[in-house]
Amino acid sequence: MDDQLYRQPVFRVFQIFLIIFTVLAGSIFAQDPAIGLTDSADVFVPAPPGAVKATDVVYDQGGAVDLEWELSPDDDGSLKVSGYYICRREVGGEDYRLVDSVMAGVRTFVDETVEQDHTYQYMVAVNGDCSTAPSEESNSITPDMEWLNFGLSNLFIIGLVICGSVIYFIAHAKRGKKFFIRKIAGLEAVDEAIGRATEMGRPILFVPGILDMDDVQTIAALTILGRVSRVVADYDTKINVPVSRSLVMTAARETIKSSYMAAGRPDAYSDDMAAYITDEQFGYVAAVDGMMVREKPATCFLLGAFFAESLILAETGNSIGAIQIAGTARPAQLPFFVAACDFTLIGEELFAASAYLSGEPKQMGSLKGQDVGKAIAMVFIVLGVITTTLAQAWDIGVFTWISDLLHDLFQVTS
Amino acid sequence: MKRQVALLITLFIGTLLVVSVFIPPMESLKETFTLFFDIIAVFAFFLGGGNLLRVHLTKLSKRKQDWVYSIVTLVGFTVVLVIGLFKLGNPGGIAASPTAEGSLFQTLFDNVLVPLSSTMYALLAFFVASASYRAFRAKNREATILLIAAFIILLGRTPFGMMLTSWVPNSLSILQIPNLAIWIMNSANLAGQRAIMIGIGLGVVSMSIRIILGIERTYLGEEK
Amino acid sequence: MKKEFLVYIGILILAIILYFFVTEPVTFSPTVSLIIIGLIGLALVLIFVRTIMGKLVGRRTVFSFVAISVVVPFFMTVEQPIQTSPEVQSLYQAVLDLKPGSKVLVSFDYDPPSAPELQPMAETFFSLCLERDLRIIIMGLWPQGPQQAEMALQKVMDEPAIASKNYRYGIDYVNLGFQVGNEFVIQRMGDDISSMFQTDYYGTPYDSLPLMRNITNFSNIDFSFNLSAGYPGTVEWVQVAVDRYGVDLGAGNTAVQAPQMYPYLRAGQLKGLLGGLNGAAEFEKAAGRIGKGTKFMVSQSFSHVIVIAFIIIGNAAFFLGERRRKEEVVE
Amino acid sequence: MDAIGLWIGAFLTLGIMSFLYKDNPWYKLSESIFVGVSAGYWFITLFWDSIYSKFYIGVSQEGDNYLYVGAILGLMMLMRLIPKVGWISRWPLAFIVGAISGFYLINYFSSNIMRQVANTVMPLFSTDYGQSLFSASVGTIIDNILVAGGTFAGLVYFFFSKEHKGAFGATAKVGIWVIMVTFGATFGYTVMSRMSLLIGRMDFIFGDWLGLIK
Repeated sequence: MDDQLYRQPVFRVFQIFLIIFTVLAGSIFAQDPAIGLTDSADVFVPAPPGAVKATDVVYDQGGAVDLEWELSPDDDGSLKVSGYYICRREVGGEDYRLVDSVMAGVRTFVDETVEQDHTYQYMVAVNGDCSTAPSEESNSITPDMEWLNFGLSNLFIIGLVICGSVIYFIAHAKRGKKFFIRKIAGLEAVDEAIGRATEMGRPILFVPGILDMDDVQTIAALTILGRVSRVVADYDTKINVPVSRSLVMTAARETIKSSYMAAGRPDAYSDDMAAYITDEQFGYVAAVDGMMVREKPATCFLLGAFFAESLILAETGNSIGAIQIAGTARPAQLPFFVAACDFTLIGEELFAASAYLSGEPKQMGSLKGQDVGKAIAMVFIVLGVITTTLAQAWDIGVFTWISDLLHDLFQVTS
Repeated sequence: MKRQVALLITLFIGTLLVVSVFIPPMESLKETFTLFFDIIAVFAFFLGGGNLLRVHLTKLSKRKQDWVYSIVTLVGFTVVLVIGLFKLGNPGGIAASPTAEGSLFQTLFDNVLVPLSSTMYALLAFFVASASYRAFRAKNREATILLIAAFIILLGRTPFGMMLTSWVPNSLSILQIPNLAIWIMNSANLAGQRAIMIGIGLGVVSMSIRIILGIERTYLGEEK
Repeated sequence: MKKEFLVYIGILILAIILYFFVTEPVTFSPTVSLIIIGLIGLALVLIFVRTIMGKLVGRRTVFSFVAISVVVPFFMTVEQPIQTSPEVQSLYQAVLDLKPGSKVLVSFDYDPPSAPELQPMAETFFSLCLERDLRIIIMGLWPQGPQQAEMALQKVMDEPAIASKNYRYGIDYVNLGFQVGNEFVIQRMGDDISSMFQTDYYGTPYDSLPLMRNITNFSNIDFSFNLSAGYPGTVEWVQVAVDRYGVDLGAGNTAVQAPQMYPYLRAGQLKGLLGGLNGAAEFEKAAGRIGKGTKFMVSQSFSHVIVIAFIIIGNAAFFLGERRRKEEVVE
Repeated sequence: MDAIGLWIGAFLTLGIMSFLYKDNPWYKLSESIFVGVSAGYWFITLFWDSIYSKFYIGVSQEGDNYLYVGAILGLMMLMRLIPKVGWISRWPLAFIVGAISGFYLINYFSSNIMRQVANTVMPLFSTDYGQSLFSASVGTIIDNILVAGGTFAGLVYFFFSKEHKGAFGATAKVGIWVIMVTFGATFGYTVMSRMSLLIGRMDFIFGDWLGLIK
């Protein structure tokens, strides 16, 4: 987390730097031909690169051109050639300007600084120690914009199938069809855990992770909070939701409030149930740890996006003997929850939880739909592994065809 | 009705973003929404920060338990706000970046926040130890497997791993703990990771659909 | 409440004494160190026995053991048997083979969180270079890198052996500072270093640094060393500086990252590699220098032993039929 | 100044550490400082980063007037402060949740489902797709089988709509074992890398601050 925090500006500066450099290098290049002309014996001038081919990048906003050229014969890994300059001009427009430079050995470049529906020509100049040799002019090219990205049609098809199956089963359930859903231990325990807190007269702590609303795990956590606070309202127990983002606080309050209304006890709701602490990762952890040891909650829910703090929170909760139900979709943190908590929702279970707890048929339907997705994935894995293996063993046309098809089907471009 | 509008917004925006992926002209939509989000987040802070002040002020006025510490929090909060907003003690003045080298704001960060957060982070070392002590028990088959895998990796990353199995002939070098550790890392470990990731993918897809279709609406209130 | 404040005052007094009156570094003699180790071992055995008798220890006991295992080695003079692994030895050799006056480029690509592992490597490397009259050129691809370099350099410069040689900034060593742009920077440096570093860390123009005057690009650099905690780091240096410009490169990495570098080592793209505290310690051994790496290494191994020991104890306890968690928690 | 900085740093470090023994005034003090200062710090960074650099500069200099939409949504958020029209704050909320759901639906779909399946589909007796058969060692073959089979079993474990019984239940069991190996591996891996953090802090206390170690 803190990593990203200070690296973002770095990248912003980098972009600015890039622009500055382009200009700078541009001026360098402007003089270079002059040097190239003084072609005395002691100045080595590398042989120019071969034909430059420019093609429009498909399925984009018309803002990019693909370039490809043959390396200069002198670019043979020896250090005679240090790189290539990419130059561009608008047909019928000004003369060649430097776009960017690439290292020696590179034979392709994507120019993303072009404008839609303008016609350009390119030239690639090889760069020796103190001389450059420009290539022939490239074909002229006019980048244009497509309205549909057919490069993603496989994503579209499979997406349609899986999303379709989810929606189908939701609709199916609406018509009153009942599905069997296996028991998920962590979620079965929720009622009991809340009941325990009620008996002991101790509060419940609900930590919705440390990321903002722009992370699905936080949203999943809130949907679960909705179910939990509903039960809490019925049991009339105290619930604390410390959060590390203001937006999450607002959303959490909205969620709890409506659950209390649904339970018919809006009077019992108070805004203090969800309180913002601080955005700082470990500052938040310090505060929550303090809360744990002071208020001694009987039950802790740690659901959402967690990083290094996962174990710090789980261990503290464990030390006060609270029942802990944890869940996250971050594989790196799951082991710590498994080690220190009573129940852990592993990845997918976190997102399924709210549907499971709701008990509504249509929500259950969506889970059934998910399983279809899993089935599809499994079938493709088995089929794919077998066919690719056979295809390579005895290169039988049909298997090669199938395995290639599967690969094309699941390769995601972009 | 108020809530119907909200649900419609979710439906519309959600669908729009899904569709936009397949329509190049709408590519930039994502960035736009991220920008909006950042802006909204700052506005929301007025609620969060306001709440922070409210909570501690009430604690103070009601002389609740530990009210003294509320003073500390309040002072710290306001001082930083003032320093940061008016860029006090910043060599570059109001024009400079708030975190400019040598600015009071940056000094505060280096001398107060850095030690605090790095120490909090370092507590992990203790908790890792106590957790392994308690949790790594061969309670049942699952726990045993976890224990063994963890133990091998653990040893594999220390000199002892090498010492323990240095006698193993190189023909069976895979059985030397460090190699064993590496092998676990990129075979079984990989498989587990993938299964979990695919599962998560499906979970997210199905939850997003529920939300976009307005079936999952707890976050907006369950008005029955 | 009262009691606590007495404790605080005690700590404060202790701190003041240690801060103002104990000015010399503290070290235990080997015998004392051995005795301490023995005591710790004994304590562990005791805990083991108690556990078998059904008395589980609480977390605080575990905590204190971890703390002791980390802190005590700081003051000990015992070195654990370290055998320098080939990749470390080869790095040391590579530096030895450099003629006095050769120019060494050191890139600091990490920030404070990784300092415990990488700082010792930096110190050893600097002292090694300065002992052998090599010229040092410092740079950083991470914003806080050059800062870390300054600290390491200062520390080494203060050592009498080095201080006596009174090296001068700009002639014997320079700090070019941080440059934004990741591998792009390395690529441009292959062409022209001054284009990336118009001025040094202190704002002195490139050309007015005597050392840099006749250095245009990598071809004027005799050896290059990179301390890395992630991206950009060793991978980028190998891919650009080594593969494209044939630079001789050695690297120091965090323990987490090191395993991914071995392919480069085998392919000979890296002249040597230091991985984590082990690497730092081995490097110090090779260079015949007791630095923090060795100390920290002992701390780390100690704490690892403790963790492993407690896992074993925990399981022993379990197999002797302790099942419920309540006894384990809060003593 | 440095000395003061050191003492402050040490004071706070020890304050946080003291929590390991038990909650106490020193920790409470450090904690409240931490919360207050960091909350302020984050708001300031957010403010200059988003409102000033992105919004103000964007609108006033680049003339990106569409940014006002974001501002309006933000203001709607603030309506919560006025109970009468508080309900309107649900709209920006709905906007965010909708946007995030839509965005992540595709995002996770391609990166988590498609890509992972594609990576798992590879010939068992070879190191990689498109290589000649038996180009791999026995070890790799076992690995390939393990990865493919393990992924499969793991997925079986996650099935919700089928009781874990019989052959299916057995596969699910294997699945959870694979997942447990993953967890064990991750845990073991991190235990080791965490210690150096503590070493760093202790070095600060005994080295930088007290100067007891050289």
